[in-house]
Amino acid sequence: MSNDTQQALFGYALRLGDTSLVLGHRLSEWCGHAPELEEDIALTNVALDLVGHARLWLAYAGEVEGKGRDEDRLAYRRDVFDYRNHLLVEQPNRDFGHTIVRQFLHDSWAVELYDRLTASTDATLAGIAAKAVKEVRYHVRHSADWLIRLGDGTAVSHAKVQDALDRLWPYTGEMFESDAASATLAAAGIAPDPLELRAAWNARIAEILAEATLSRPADGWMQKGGLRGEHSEHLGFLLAEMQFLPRAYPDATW
Amino acid sequence: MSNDTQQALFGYALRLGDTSLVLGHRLSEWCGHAPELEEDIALTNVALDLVGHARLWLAYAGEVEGKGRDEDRLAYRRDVFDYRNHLLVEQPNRDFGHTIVRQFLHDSWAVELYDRLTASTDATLAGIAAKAVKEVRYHVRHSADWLIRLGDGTAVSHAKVQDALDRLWPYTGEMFESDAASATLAAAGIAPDPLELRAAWNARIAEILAEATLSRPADGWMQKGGLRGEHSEHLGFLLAEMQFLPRAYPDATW
Amino acid sequence: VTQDDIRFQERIDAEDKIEPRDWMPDGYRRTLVRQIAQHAHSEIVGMLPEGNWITRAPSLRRKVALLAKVQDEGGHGLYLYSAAETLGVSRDELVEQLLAGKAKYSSIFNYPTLTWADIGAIGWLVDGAAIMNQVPLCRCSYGPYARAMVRVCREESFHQRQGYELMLALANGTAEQKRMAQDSLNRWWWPSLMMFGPSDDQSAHSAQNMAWKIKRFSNDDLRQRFVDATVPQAEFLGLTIPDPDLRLNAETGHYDFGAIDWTEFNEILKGNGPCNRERLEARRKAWDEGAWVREAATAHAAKRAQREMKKVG
Amino acid sequence: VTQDDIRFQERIDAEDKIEPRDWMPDGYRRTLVRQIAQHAHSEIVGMLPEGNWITRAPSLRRKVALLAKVQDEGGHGLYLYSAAETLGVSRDELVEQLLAGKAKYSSIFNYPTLTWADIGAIGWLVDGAAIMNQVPLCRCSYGPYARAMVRVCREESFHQRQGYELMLALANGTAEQKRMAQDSLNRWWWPSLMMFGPSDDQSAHSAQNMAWKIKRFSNDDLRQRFVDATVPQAEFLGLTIPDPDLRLNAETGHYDFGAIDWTEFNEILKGNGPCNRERLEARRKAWDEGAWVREAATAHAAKRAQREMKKVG
Repeated sequence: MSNDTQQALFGYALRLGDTSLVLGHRLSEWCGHAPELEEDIALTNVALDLVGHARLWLAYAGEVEGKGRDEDRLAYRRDVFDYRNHLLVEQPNRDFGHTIVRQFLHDSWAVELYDRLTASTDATLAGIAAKAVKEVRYHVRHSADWLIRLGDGTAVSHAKVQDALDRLWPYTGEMFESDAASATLAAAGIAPDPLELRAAWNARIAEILAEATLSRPADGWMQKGGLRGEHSEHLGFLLAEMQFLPRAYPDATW
Repeated sequence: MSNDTQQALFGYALRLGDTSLVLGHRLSEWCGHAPELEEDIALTNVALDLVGHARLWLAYAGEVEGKGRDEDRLAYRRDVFDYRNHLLVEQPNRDFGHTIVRQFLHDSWAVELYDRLTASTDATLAGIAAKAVKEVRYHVRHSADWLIRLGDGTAVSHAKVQDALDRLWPYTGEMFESDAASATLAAAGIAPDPLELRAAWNARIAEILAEATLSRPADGWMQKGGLRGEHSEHLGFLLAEMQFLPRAYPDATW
Repeated sequence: VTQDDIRFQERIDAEDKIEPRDWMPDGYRRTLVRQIAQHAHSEIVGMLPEGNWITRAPSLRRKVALLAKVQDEGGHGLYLYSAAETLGVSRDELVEQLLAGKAKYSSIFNYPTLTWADIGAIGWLVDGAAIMNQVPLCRCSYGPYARAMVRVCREESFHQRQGYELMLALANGTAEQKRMAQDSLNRWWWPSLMMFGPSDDQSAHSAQNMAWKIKRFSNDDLRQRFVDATVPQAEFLGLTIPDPDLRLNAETGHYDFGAIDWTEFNEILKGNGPCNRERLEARRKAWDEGAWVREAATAHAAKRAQREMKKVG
Repeated sequence: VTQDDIRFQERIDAEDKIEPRDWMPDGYRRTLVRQIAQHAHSEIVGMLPEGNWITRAPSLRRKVALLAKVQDEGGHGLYLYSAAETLGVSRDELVEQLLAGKAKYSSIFNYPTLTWADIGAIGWLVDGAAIMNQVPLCRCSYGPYARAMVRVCREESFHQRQGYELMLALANGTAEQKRMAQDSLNRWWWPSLMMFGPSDDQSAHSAQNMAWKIKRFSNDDLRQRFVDATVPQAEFLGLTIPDPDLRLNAETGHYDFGAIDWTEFNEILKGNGPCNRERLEARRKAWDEGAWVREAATAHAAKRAQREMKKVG
């Protein structure tokens, strides 16, 4: 593997790992606080899957990097500017509808990406994607079903999820952002060009929003920065909490 | 100084330092979010004083301990079970009325304590208290004035502060808790027996609650544990946030 | 005593399982509803103290394990509410009783989880004590409850081993980790012993519940079993049980232990525990803030049903 | 042009201070209200990005300094609202305009503070740029504004030195700290240059404001002064300004710098900055959730006044 490809692959695995980890963290904050017991279980289950995916991606990132950093070292010892997750997934929890919208926007992207990654020329990437895509298919079904229920539920629920959609929409552009690294990976057949996912993502969004009787916000100015480590003010607090123990007891194993 | 006295004095300075620091932290969370600009400034000012007091107490604690720990080492590198603050001050912010009640219950204790500490046989303790008591007198006037305004304001404000008073009352017992260490310090004329403050505290509470048309809750079962490092679930989150930078960059000076 | 009562007791004595449609005495039904609901509520409230550490789990492996554990507890809550529903009471009714402060849940969950070691201690001690209580319930005379308990116990015993393994990692870790483990044992030991309830001579209903085979062992018996099983585990961890009176009685082969101080336990029962208020408020908040979601789901289901009807019609 | 206008302009030209009760043209009053209010709002909104790091300041000394700084900003807001009130508009009206999204505040506060170094960068660059803008305002033709600015500038220049000192500690610190400082400079440099507003040829009202001595220097002049003052400071820190076109022009003695990309700035003005929504929502939330407190204070004051009246009567 060329040095460029290796660097690009490292960054790519971080992007996927961090995005899964941070979204899993946000979902896990719901644990014990969901609107009904079945959802408490379902959200925890999705969080569990996402942290599971993060482990695989980060372990692989560490391997590609070749500097001896394992999944925990990468998860627990990087500060905000080294995190590569999408801004979308670090947005703090508001109400349940907001969580569902955030999840649906993400899942609709993840399912398309993972589906294509199963055909990666990189066997490890393909293997992880093949495992994860089954779970992600369930996630997107779950979040889409809830979006439909809430959008086409009561006037109150409709207004709430439409507001969440308007709020979160400016964070969706980042999922399709390309750069030199993504070009390198696309050329090598390792990962699809992010832009390639856009049409399928659009189609799913259109279909589900229609069923949910929700309006698609206009594609205006999009927030960016996550992929180069420029996040929102929220990520620092999330990491401070998440990383406390390994930072406070650096010599311990758990 | 005997070993026992030294140990007791160390613990006592920690108790005062941690209590000031944690309360200062809670107040500082209001910064930019208070009900009016004057209060934003006033709460920040009290927070500033309290963190200032914490610096003096912790620096002195480190000196008494004699192991080379300075104020920052003590503030930033101890985990929950080594924190000695009162449970009262770590209770999370709810509404402004709750913050005022928490502050008033604390200030009414602190003003009595600091007043007596100015006569301590320990010159450093007396000196710190002499500096701090002037500020604490202002604090208690500020929190008492607001308690009266809110208690004797509208029906809504009355209900809110009465509820806060009922919630926070079980945390007041701890301020008057004595143990072997406090007995040692009292015997040496270093610090008053905590119980000694109770009558004056009661008198002020009675006076202000009467003016605020609020009812004093019954003295039922009191929550304890702060003085032996058994806190509420909230302190860990507070410390994770507060200590992030020194933990994440252990070799840095700032 | 009616003919029905006599026949019912004969079935119980013959170790027959009572099923939902079978005749049963009102007292039997009431006792079971209360006990199963209390058990279900405990699972749900119990998600909170452990959930408190999910975002701070110190490794991704531990985080995943804790998420899975808390999810299992939600699952136990589900089976148990279902078992209670077979006795003619709805889940919503039971939840309302909990939120109104009218139903009990295990007092142990009114203690805070203060350090990561508490996650180990809950698995090892609290789940350990729960299993002692619950294994006999797998043979409870009421079929749906007994069957739910089989599944619950299997998962709980996995959790218990996991908790012990977590403690072992701490006990074998740095001095600070070991201190964390010991501190946690100090705080959870006595509350765990209290989980078995008051001494037999203080305990109401016991005789009737034994006769109905809802209960099969006395509180004191179960507590003794727990102590006997746990003391050697603590020794293996190199931790000290905070009881100066604890010693192996060579004659009985059991561990003698100190007198339990019930003052704090009774205060917690009265609502004065460190976390009673917060636990119930957390549950109420989740319920109240979720109302619009549940209403939306109902409204949507109705719309959908209506559309289906139109299509069919 | 009336006689009043002419006399007014003569007073201005003579460097007379205009005071609240003096006659003034409507346009002068409107311009000042808008500018002072915008300035006051900026102080208040500016408390948020810095307040974001108070609970995480890395030493108690830094925490105290940051608390004091943010408190000063609240104080500046107070003086400035008072100065605006002398022009016949109430603070509540101005705050309502802010909360309704109808009044502007400095766009710079719509950027996030992502690391501790940003606290240094805000002091050094943002306060530095503010001072460049504000020092000439100490000689503004409107007396109350000019006097408020004297106090504001004194404190701001203390903040600026403090910010620079914070950056110096990072620049002289570990590799990670230095990286933090450089990253922060990279993010804040261009937005700081944009604080001076559009180029003179793009800027409306400038000529009239100059004539009224509300403004004394052009945007481009002030921006150049800022660059000239700041580049050597960055060099002293050992940090690199993120502008490949930056170089000292030997002929002019000034630093030439690259073209400013106004796209992002314009998006932020339209409300699309990284934090526009959050900043305004934070202020609105504080205001709305504080309503009961303000009402209680008013009600209590009325009760007290009534009691006093009774006593007197």
